[in-house]
Amino acid sequence: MTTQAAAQPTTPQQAGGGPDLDPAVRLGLYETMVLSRTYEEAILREYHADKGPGFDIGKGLIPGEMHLSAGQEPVAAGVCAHLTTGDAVTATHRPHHFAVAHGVDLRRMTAEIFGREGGLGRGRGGHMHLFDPDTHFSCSGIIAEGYPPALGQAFAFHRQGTDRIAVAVTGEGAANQGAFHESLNLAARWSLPVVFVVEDNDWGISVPRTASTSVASNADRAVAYGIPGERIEGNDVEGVYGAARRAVARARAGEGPSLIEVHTLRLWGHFEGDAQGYRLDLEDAPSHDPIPRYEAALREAGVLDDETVTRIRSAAGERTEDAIAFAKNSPVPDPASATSYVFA
Amino acid sequence: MTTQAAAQPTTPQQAGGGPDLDPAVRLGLYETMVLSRTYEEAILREYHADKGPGFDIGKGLIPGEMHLSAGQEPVAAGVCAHLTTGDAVTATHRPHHFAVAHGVDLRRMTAEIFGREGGLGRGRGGHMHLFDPDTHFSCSGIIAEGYPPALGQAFAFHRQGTDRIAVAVTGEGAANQGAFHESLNLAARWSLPVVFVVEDNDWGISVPRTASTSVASNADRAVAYGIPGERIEGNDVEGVYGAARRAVARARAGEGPSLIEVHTLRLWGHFEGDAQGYRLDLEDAPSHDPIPRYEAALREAGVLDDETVTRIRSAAGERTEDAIAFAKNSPVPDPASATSYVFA
Amino acid sequence: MTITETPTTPTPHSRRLTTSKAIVEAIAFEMDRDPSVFYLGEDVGSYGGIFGSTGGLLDRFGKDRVIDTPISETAFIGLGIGAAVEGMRPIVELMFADFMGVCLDQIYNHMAKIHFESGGNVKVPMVLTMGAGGGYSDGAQHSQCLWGTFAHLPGMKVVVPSSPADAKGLMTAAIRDDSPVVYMFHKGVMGLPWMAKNPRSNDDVPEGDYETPIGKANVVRSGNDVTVVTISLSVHHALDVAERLAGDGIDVEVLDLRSLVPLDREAILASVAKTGRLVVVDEDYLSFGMSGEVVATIAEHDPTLLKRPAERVAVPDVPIPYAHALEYAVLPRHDRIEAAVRRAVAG
Amino acid sequence: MTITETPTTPTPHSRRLTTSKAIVEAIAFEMDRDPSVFYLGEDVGSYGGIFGSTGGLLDRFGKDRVIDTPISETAFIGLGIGAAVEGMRPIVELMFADFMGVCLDQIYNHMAKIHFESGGNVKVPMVLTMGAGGGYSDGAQHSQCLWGTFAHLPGMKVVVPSSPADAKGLMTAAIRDDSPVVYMFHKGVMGLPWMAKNPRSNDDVPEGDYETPIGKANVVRSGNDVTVVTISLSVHHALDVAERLAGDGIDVEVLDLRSLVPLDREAILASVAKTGRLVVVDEDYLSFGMSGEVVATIAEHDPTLLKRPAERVAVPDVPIPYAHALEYAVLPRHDRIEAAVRRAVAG
Ligand SMILES: Cc1ncc(C[n+]2csc(CCOP(=O)(O)OP(=O)(O)O)c2C)c(N)n1
Ligand SMILES: Cc1ncc(C[n+]2csc(CCOP(=O)(O)OP(=O)(O)O)c2C)c(N)n1
Ligand SMILES: [Mg+2]
Ligand SMILES: [Mg+2]
Repeated sequence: MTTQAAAQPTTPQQAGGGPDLDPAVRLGLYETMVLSRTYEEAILREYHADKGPGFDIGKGLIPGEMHLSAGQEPVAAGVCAHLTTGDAVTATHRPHHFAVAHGVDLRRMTAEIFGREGGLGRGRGGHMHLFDPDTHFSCSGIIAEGYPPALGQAFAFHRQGTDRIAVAVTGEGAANQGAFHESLNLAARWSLPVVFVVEDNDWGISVPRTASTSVASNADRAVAYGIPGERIEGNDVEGVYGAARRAVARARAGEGPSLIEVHTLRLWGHFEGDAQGYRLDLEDAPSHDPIPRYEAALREAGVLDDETVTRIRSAAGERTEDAIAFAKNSPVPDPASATSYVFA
Repeated sequence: MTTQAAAQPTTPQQAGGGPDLDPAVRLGLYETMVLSRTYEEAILREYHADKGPGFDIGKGLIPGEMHLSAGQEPVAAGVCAHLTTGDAVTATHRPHHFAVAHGVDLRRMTAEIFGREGGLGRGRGGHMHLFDPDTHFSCSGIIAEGYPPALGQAFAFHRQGTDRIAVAVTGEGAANQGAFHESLNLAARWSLPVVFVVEDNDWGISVPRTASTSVASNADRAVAYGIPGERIEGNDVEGVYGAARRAVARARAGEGPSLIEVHTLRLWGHFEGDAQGYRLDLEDAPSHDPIPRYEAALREAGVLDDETVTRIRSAAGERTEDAIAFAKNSPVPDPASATSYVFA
Repeated sequence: MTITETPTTPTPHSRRLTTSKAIVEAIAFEMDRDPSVFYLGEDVGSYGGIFGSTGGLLDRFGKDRVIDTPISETAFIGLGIGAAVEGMRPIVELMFADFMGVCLDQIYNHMAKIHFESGGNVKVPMVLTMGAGGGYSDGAQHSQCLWGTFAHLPGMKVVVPSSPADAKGLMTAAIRDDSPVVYMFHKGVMGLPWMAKNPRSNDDVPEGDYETPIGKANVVRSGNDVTVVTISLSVHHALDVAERLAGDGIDVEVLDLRSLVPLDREAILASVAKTGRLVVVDEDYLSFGMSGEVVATIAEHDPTLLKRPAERVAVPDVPIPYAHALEYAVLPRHDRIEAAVRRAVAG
Repeated sequence: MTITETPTTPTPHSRRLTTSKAIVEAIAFEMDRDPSVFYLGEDVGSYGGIFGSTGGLLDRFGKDRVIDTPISETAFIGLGIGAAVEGMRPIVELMFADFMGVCLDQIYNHMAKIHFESGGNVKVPMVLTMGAGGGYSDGAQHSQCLWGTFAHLPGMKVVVPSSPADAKGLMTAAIRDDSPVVYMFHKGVMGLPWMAKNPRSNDDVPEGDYETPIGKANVVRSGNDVTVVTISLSVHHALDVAERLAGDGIDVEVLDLRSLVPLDREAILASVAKTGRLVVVDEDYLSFGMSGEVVATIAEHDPTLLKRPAERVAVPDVPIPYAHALEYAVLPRHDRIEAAVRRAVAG
């Protein structure tokens, strides 16, 4: 009888990022994060503008649940910097930062969030169901169930003889769902060009990661599939950028999937209206906001100055307000068409 | 930014077994395996007795699919040696060896397999759905879905202030199913007294383990839950016994679950009627039969002699034939009662 | 007559509660009297349940009995099953009915079948609660009712209360039932502070031990001209329409089924035998569901009971759209119910 | 008239095939003409599919297009969805319909809803095949039909062939369809060498390119006294009964629905308008399913079409029992069908 030792842990890889990184790349990461935040601040404003008196979730120009990603911009910015719109991204119920970073058309996305005919899904989908064939972007409101379709997109890209890849995103809470395991095993076994991203924002609604997850890092779970796993601490956009560069290169080279977990921050509530009474780290949260922090670092490195910051912020503001104006001007869908698009 | 290293692999543990093992224990392991094999040979005989002309799966005294466990007896014998009937076992579509080793009443189990009123489930369940409250034994025909209920049995045992535990079994094919992952994470996080057993018989019907599984050993997946994982090679009953002793003790002590994978052997087809055209290792299989091999080892060690072998075999034969006679004499359920037992 | 005046709601010892508070009261009462009862699910602890189904229970019973789980529905529903098999009485919450797709095997192949497969030897006294329904633009994956799906699959009772009193009484009965019970609460009847609600979602609820038998429909408004058979939030829409139509001299009987399994076919037949006209209102999908089953119940008993074609008002086999105007076009709301009732009584 | 003589089955270029071979022929034809078609599932490669749905395909098309998967239904059905979204045409096999519980979310919340949620911008041209049905003592978790469950959930077509020719023609149509199609084959119609089968499971099948439109029911036997509406294996039982009753002067029309979604309501209405009597035979569970939907279709159109109460012969809301005598007591077999037809024509 022999007892076989468990597999070796994944070798920690060189993180990348830091002062060696091309200033243009650093500026790009910053710009993406600012656009995402600016956009979500506007969505936040519009969402709450007409929910009253009190707070009625079904009321207003933007009704329904609203999961904002503020604080998690480093994940999307760092990963999507390596993608073209030919690559696929499957995001979660908290999809905006990935949509923005992946280049989904802001106008049509916003119109969708407003439930308008000019939206990505003609108002049928809503903020958790954004489908953009142009950028191969999609998301799902069901935890971890965005992983499996990414396998199929990667499979198709590979069969089509391209080096396009798929990025699949979940939260750390979702990493305890069966679909996570099945997807990693299948992608690993078939060497599919997928990059699996876990956004660890410490919370699954009100349940802390420590209460839900039996290991300190989901990156350790990569061992269970014989693939590389990396965890990025500190919500560090350049760390994400570095890890994603390695993972994307591996996928494009036909060497199979990788798993990246990023320790990030949910700056706001799980969804709008969440009082977060359960949240112990709340007071501290704003001081960890990754955008001012990165801004300061880039200023210090001489990559950013006041003028550039102003330019980037106002460009973001303009694009955002343009998108919101587009959405508001887009027609409300005709109730008579409510049963259309069930079958192709 | 820091990159956290993956968790350390589980330290291989001392395997246990071998000449140090109490001869009575070794005899017991042998006896359990012989009873299980004798029993299944009789089921095989009865199953095929009246399927003709040709082979009609729905015909005969034992109709339906029949998954026999011949060759996998070391797993059940080695694990169940540490259990009492107060402990729970959730088995798979291939449940007989575990039922036999755990002490399920042979008569009522056989009557169930024959679809008789005197069966464990009054003929409602059948060979994949054996439920025995007396020994807390159950099984399921859905791959890996026997794992989650074991968590609840373990939970209840713990809440009831006992040191009873639950053993959950799947095949290596099933270890790629989502329920496997969810169960291990939850049991680990809550330190539930469960022993997870994976029977790696190299095949999931016609699909070899190497085609389905992204790691060489499922024991390596224990790292993903921060629990001990052990793989026993060579279908070695004493190796299983040793690993199970550690895992059971850990569970009873309130230290949480463990994962044991046993590299075992599917001696016959996936189910009866399976021509196994896909199977490359078939010719070789009988030479790996664990029972003659263990018998030889015990003879060599002076634990077994002709007389004991004869006694054990004929006792097994008697118990088996008694159970089969009981089953055949048990009444066929009354069709008028077909809709009973839907609700309690 | 409205739902608050039905004979099953004794008034002396009652006070007004929202449906979610009424549910919590029933659970707390049972947890007090039976130590084997516990509650398990996502965000049921300090959050108190996304739809308020467990508010205050953690403080009162502690985290050993009110337990937040990982997002692993298959594992924790299975855990409930195993605990029930060993004699506990778990209440397990699936946050939204829509999530059944990740864990249906435990529900319909295990929870619902073990008792039968064991020939009655094993009991699974478990309650599986879940939020259901739409009306607040939560999109196609968070707005479904799906009770027709659960009801089609044998071995589990399916309870869907419409009022605070029923919610309490049926929860009490569900916990005490030795069979698995799927207990679905429509978000729109819970009386949540953050969602539009019917005034009846805050209503009289008897104090103390209060049980409503599972399987008995409730005539929440008696009438002679037409029977509206419905359940959950749609009961309120039907009552609103009935009140409006009373002014036009149309006397509507509203039958709240309260449970799909068991289905109170006698009550359906008795009402239609009286009125001769049937409208079924269902927020679940139209085809292959509750509305068809109710209509078929008449037609297989005696089609001549129907003086007019039966009417069905349900979601017309389309995913629930996000945009408000589209969603309200497919939901069975007042306008469509009224039109159907008028058709049913015409001629 | 029997199923082999229907006008939709041209005889010149046909030869006898089992249903499983007819399915394989359709798949092979499409794989030949369209490189984006591939087949994915458990044991579909060298084994050829547990129910023979892929026999010989691996040898002919190689392992890049006929692919054995791990036992991970959620992952590989999702893989099919993603591939379909990117323009491929996957055929994905779920071995038994009963296993839907481990992967229903991908099926009903993703495969079936993406097209709608995308406002028609994304197509999911995927076929999800699965074996269904009982009759050979495979117990409560391997004998279910469950087509009512799939049909209740919007966004997917649900096709259930009864004959080899239809199996081929409907498979061709399913693969070419731009919408997701759930294609269910009852094990009892496949013509498997190891299972009891109806003689009609080996029958004439047209050669070459052969497509049967999805959504058109088929009058497999015309008659004037009573309509039996049914699907899949039950079509054969109904035909057997019809032949037997013809001797007693009872002229039975048998309508094979072929698909539940779309449901050919016109064909149902036309037949019942003619006969005035309706028996629905369904091997799925009785309540909240196909049988209720078919009966309701009449009652909401015109209940006076029914000269007698509608009859339903289905599985009486009980898990499928293992013991042969019990299983055959709950399945809708000849005896129960005959009794229902006799009741329907009496008086
Ligand atoms: C299968 C399923 N279960 C539960 C939910 C409800 N739910 C929505 S978001 C969420 C928490 C997710 O946590 P995590 O994965 O960490 O993502 P985060 O919200 O933190 O971004 C839960 C439980 C769901 N949408 N799907
Ligand atoms: C969810 C599910 N998928 C597929 C099956 C069909 N099936 C039954 S046994 C089996 C192979 C199981 O392989 P493994 O887990 O290795 O167990 P073994 O049969 O080798 O004992 C499969 C695919 C099933 N029963 N349940
Ligand atoms: Mg999180
Ligand atoms: Mg195996």
